[in-house]
Amino acid sequence: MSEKVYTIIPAPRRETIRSMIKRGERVDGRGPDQYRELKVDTGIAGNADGSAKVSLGHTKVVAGVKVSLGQPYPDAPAAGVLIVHAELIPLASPIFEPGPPDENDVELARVIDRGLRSASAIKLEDMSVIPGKQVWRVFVDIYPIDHDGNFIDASGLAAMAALLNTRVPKLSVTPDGTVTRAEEKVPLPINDIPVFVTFAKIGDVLVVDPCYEEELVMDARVTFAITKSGNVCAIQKGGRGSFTPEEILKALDTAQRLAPELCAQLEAAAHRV
Amino acid sequence: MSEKVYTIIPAPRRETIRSMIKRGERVDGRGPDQYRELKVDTGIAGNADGSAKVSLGHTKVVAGVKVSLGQPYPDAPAAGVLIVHAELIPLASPIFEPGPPDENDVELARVIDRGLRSASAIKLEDMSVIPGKQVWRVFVDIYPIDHDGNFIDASGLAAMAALLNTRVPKLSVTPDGTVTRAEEKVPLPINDIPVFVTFAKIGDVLVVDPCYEEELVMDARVTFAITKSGNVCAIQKGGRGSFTPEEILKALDTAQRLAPELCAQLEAAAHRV
Amino acid sequence: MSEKVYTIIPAPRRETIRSMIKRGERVDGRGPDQYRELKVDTGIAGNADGSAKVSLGHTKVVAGVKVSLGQPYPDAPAAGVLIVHAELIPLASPIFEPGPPDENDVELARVIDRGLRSASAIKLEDMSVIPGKQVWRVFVDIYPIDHDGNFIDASGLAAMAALLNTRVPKLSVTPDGTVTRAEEKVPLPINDIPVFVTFAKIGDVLVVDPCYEEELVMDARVTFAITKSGNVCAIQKGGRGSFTPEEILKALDTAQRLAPELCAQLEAAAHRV
Amino acid sequence: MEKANVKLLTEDGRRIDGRGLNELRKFRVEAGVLKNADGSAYIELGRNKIMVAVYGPKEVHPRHEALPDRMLLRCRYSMLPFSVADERKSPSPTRREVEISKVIREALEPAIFLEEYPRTSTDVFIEVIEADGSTRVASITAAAVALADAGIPMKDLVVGVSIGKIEGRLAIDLSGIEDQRGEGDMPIALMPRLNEITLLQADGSFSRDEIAQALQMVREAAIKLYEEQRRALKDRYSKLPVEVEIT
Amino acid sequence: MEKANVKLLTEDGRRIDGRGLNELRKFRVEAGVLKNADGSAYIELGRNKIMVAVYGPKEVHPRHEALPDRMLLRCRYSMLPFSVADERKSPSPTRREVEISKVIREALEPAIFLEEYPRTSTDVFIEVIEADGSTRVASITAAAVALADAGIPMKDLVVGVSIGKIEGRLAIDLSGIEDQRGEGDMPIALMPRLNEITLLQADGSFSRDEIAQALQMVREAAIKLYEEQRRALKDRYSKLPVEVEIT
Amino acid sequence: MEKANVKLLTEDGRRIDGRGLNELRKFRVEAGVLKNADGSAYIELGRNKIMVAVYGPKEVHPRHEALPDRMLLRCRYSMLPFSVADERKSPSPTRREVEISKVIREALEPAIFLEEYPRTSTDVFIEVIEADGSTRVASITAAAVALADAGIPMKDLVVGVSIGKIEGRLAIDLSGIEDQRGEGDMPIALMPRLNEITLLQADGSFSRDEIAQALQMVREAAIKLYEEQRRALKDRYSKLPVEVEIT
Repeated sequence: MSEKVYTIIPAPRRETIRSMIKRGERVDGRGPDQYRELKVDTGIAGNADGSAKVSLGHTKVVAGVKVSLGQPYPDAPAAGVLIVHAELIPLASPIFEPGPPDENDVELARVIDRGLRSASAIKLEDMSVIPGKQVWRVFVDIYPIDHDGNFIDASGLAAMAALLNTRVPKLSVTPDGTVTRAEEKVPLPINDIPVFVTFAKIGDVLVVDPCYEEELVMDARVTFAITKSGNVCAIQKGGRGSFTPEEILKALDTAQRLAPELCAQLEAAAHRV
Repeated sequence: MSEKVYTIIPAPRRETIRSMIKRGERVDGRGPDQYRELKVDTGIAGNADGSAKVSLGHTKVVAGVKVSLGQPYPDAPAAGVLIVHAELIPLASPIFEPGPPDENDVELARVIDRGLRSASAIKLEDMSVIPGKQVWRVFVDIYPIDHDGNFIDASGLAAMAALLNTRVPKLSVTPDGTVTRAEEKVPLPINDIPVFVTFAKIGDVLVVDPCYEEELVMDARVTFAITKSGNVCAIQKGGRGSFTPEEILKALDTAQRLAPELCAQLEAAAHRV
Repeated sequence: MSEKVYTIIPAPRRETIRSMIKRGERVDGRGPDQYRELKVDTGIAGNADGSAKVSLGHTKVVAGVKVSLGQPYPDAPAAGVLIVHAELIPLASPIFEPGPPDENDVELARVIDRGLRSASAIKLEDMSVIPGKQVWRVFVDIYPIDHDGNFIDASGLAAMAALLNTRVPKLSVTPDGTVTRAEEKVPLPINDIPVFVTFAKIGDVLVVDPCYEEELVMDARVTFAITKSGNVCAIQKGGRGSFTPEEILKALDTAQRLAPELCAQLEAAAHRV
Repeated sequence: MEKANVKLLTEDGRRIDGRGLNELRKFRVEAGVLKNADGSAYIELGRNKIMVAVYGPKEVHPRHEALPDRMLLRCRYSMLPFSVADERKSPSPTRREVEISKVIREALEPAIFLEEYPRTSTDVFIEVIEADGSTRVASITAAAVALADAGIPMKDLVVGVSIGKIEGRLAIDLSGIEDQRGEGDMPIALMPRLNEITLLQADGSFSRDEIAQALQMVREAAIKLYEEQRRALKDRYSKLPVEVEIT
Repeated sequence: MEKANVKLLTEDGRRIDGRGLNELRKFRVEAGVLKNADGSAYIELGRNKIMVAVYGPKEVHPRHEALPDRMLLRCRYSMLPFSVADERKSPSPTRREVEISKVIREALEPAIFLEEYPRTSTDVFIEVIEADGSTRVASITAAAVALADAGIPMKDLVVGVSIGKIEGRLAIDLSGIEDQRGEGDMPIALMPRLNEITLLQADGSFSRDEIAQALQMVREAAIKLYEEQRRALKDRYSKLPVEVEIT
Repeated sequence: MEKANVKLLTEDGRRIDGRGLNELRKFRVEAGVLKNADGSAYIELGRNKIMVAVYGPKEVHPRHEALPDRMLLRCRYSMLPFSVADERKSPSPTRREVEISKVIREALEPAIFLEEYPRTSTDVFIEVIEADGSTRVASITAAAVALADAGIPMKDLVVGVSIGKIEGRLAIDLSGIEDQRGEGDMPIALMPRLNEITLLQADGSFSRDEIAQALQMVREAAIKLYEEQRRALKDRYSKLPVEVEIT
């Protein structure tokens, strides 16, 4: 229930970064609205049904998808099931500790989950096999392997890339309810490709795609998940600071401007397979 | 497995209270055998099937009942199921810590459970729907919201008040085993109304319904659950001290004398609904 | 994930023991290849389906077996199920702490499990009742009660003795799948009697069946599970040190020499019932 | 919970419970309702009933969690097992409760002068007794009052309001059924005097203009709740103690 | 465990196992049966077999649990998975075991001069190897011996005896089947020389007179167990060490 | 996983994937592949893909775990939920992972000059991204490189190789299917220059001669992996940083 006490950054370094930001400069030379280079590799985990590795600068995240047949949720008997799990493992950073998921793991997974779900990224209603009895269950597991800030975006992009990479056996169901798996595999019924764009507020400046040092000195952050149509399908504010309404709307404008390029890269990576 | 180390009371205050008690006085002006004013509100939680808030002086406890259809226990296939859960949440007192139930939570729930069960407060054998398959499951959840001593009695009274307040849908079962819920709701099959009466032993004096400061200085406590007929359906001794047989019997006499009035108040509250 | 920090032995005592060992002497007067006296009592826990108490010098372990009908594992639908559980309870030694199983409990149980399983100690394939639906599930629970070193061997011997002592009801299955339990009880289908022989490496010397003080000063240990035919069915190296290939083979020779006597004692104890 | 053919909005713009789109449910806030807590508050918002206790500022336990430069704020949001409409909720914290505890804490922190009490902690305990939509924002509204009641120095109160989308229209203060069957939910918290947003979440589908409009609508509703917060705190100091009736 | 037509009492007042109402089952206590523990004891009471180890007084770990004015007593009662009559018991502590651990601790504390060893702790570990009713009171009888064996200064020993109601009559020392099918169970522990009650629980239905009678009956039975406790401790010091046979 | 009629060995001594009995799968090791870790390595062995990070030596946290005379080595081996062939693995540590973490730690410790950094700790984190048999030994091979990359002083590297029995013959470096359907598995780790065995486990059935032969065969295979370890470390220092491609 209490915040994770992150590594304290030395006060002089903190001040340096904050005054750079004030002058419109960033530690890695980017402009305030400049996203780091996104790199997407898919199919990196051969036992998964879909997988991807995403790099945002030094931040690296792997995501894998496993699908299996199972029971639907009682409140949606004719829909597939989507379960998103994320774990900030200590391999990726000295600030992550081993142990059961803490609030940061849970928040990360739930934000990605909301973005995917609100955008209907997967048409879950097309993933029912025998309504009320058997549906596809889609597990998305997200693991950072190197942490240099902005895990939310990297995780969301990796999750979406892994879903785009996923292939499931074609099924046929006889009238008496016998399910047969064909050799042939088909992609998931993808409906939209939401992407996540996060801003850090440092003093009075908003910077997109913060790196780790920027996260250490930021006052607050806000993330938008943006659909292909440009609509917002999820928002999450975090951190001990606040935003003016104008700041929110300005950040949203930038997010909407950046989203199509991120989405295009995910699509391109999917087609490279 | 070790006792919860409660807030230490300053030694002078401790001595003051103990010598008052020795003189037959109590911190809140009551006599040794005087119960605090009991206040019972029912129906306080609209999503519960039954609920109550009980005040004993400043001690406040809420209890809620949820009923649902489910499987019976294998050793009682034709009986409803009663499950009592209590949690000493930190909202109610600085001495309660967040986390999974500790020995105090477990003891509290189990004592209430034994009192209700031994008295057959609910006729569980009348709560079977399809023997061996479907029975009513009755969950009683007890949460203190302000702690000024004697949680056992307040919890037991709140649990019983919530059960008296509970309404469940009338069911009809067709010969082929289809269960239909009517709109009409009926009370639980109440068989008895056990009440709980707790004594603190402080030096050589027994006082009923101890307040928090008395609990801090007490040597031991003993609780009796008393049925409408005046029989004892549960006893629980607690604390690091001991009782003579005579003290036990004397306390029991007082408990039997006080019980009818407590029971009457529960019934009155039930009828106020 | 980190080693349990065991009681530190005072440095002078440590040196004494290590130099004794170097001279071929042991704290309890044994030779390097001498096993302590093994004592096996069976049927010590009347509610278990099989049980045994094993003493190796002051080391004492009880093991109990419970069998019940249940579902098979999906990957072995026509085989019984064997589950081994061990817990280094604090009753047995000040170095064991209460709490959920740690790596030492898990390793112990898994090594015993591997030895029993690899030797096919029980013919699990003969313990299916209705293939895919009902099989015998065999739970072996191992608890030390006094710890003077070499828990692995004592535990393995206790587990095997308890299995040899186990009796299960004879079952009959009608063609429609009704299972009836006869009054008559029969032994488990025992196929082999693996025994465990552990060595401690202290300096350059290997000693068999180490006592507690020897474990405190040892560099490494290695355990062999040996079948009746003399084959190795499990090995486990432990500890911060290493072994030369020659040391391994020398220890194995000793283990193979000692095993038949240990096995014979288990069989004798089983026949004493 | 099938998304059945329930119309959430009549043709003349009335909601299931008769409210207009811009209308809050009936609400009531009381301060100082618990004896043990250093500060406390109780809120009713429609059928929601939520109790909040604040303990602090106090020594941090365990000690190594203490922060050298500011107060450690901790927050636990939890729903009583019988507070929910459907099946009994398990008493152990769900992932939803873990996340909400975090965002509530981060919604309260901007309003507190944390640096005035370095090396201390303050705990905020929130128990939902009855839930009917928008519990996290109602919890924030009550928690801000409980913090003030505890004497924690604050820049401003914090008010939480949810806004959602039902039948394509923005609507203030979603009820349980509107949350379940509507097209989107956006819980917002703000400091009403400073007009700074301290909590912002959303799911569903919102255009840029809808978000701009939502931020405006929420502010108006927040002012009404803010007045109730202030009334509750004022009453708290005139008549001690408040005996709250959970009705 | 259906409450079948088993008669627990014959017409001439004999119980299923042939005992009279006032009769204890066969019992045996041994002290000093473990090498590592600072004190230990083993009890057989009918088919019950229970092992107790005591470690202490020793430094408290973790240190912040230490008490400035007295010894911290900790107690863990646990049943081995194969100790029970029916299905294997899961090895993780049940709610029943948690509660029994607490009441056993509170049954032992009154007999110990806790204030003689401030800032220390003593741990009592109880493992039930075979269970047949009345395990908690048998555990107390053995634990008191193990504490004495460890040299913990005590005002008196503690003896546990259960009393129950079968076919409307009070009966001493309930067996498993009597506990399950009888009409009530009242586990009691007392300090036999001081005649002070240190554990008292009950479920079932008892009148005031029955309770008075129970307290009397228990005392007589306790004296017999007390003599066995003393014999065990005496033997312990005459022939060291005791090798216990679990038979 | 039925043990179906799959022949693991052709008549001319070829294995399912075409290898000879004494042949390792294709392998690749890279050092220094992560930015945050003090040392890191990545290994591919057949289809196995494993990432290792080393943090240390550093202050021990919690402090009471520090050892006065040597470094505390901690090790966590874990499989990502999607790394396995069958159903998704639950993310919480299995008993298998707990045991493997322990034996890997004990396979690495003999190679480290632990006494050079008393009161410090070093953490080894191992994540299996794709698993196809022999993951524990492949993890050890990579972990040794990651430790060296972190500058931890070592007597020797450690190389892990599994050997197993398929169709009655000993075979090096078992794949997943060979492990499942073969007659025995013997994971071994050794310090290649010192020829000391640091990990040795087995299940299945092995004669004394087979074990002697296995220890010999493993040593030859280990030398090849050792050369790859050294190449990776050498490359690490010539071209910084290594961007690893998970292919």
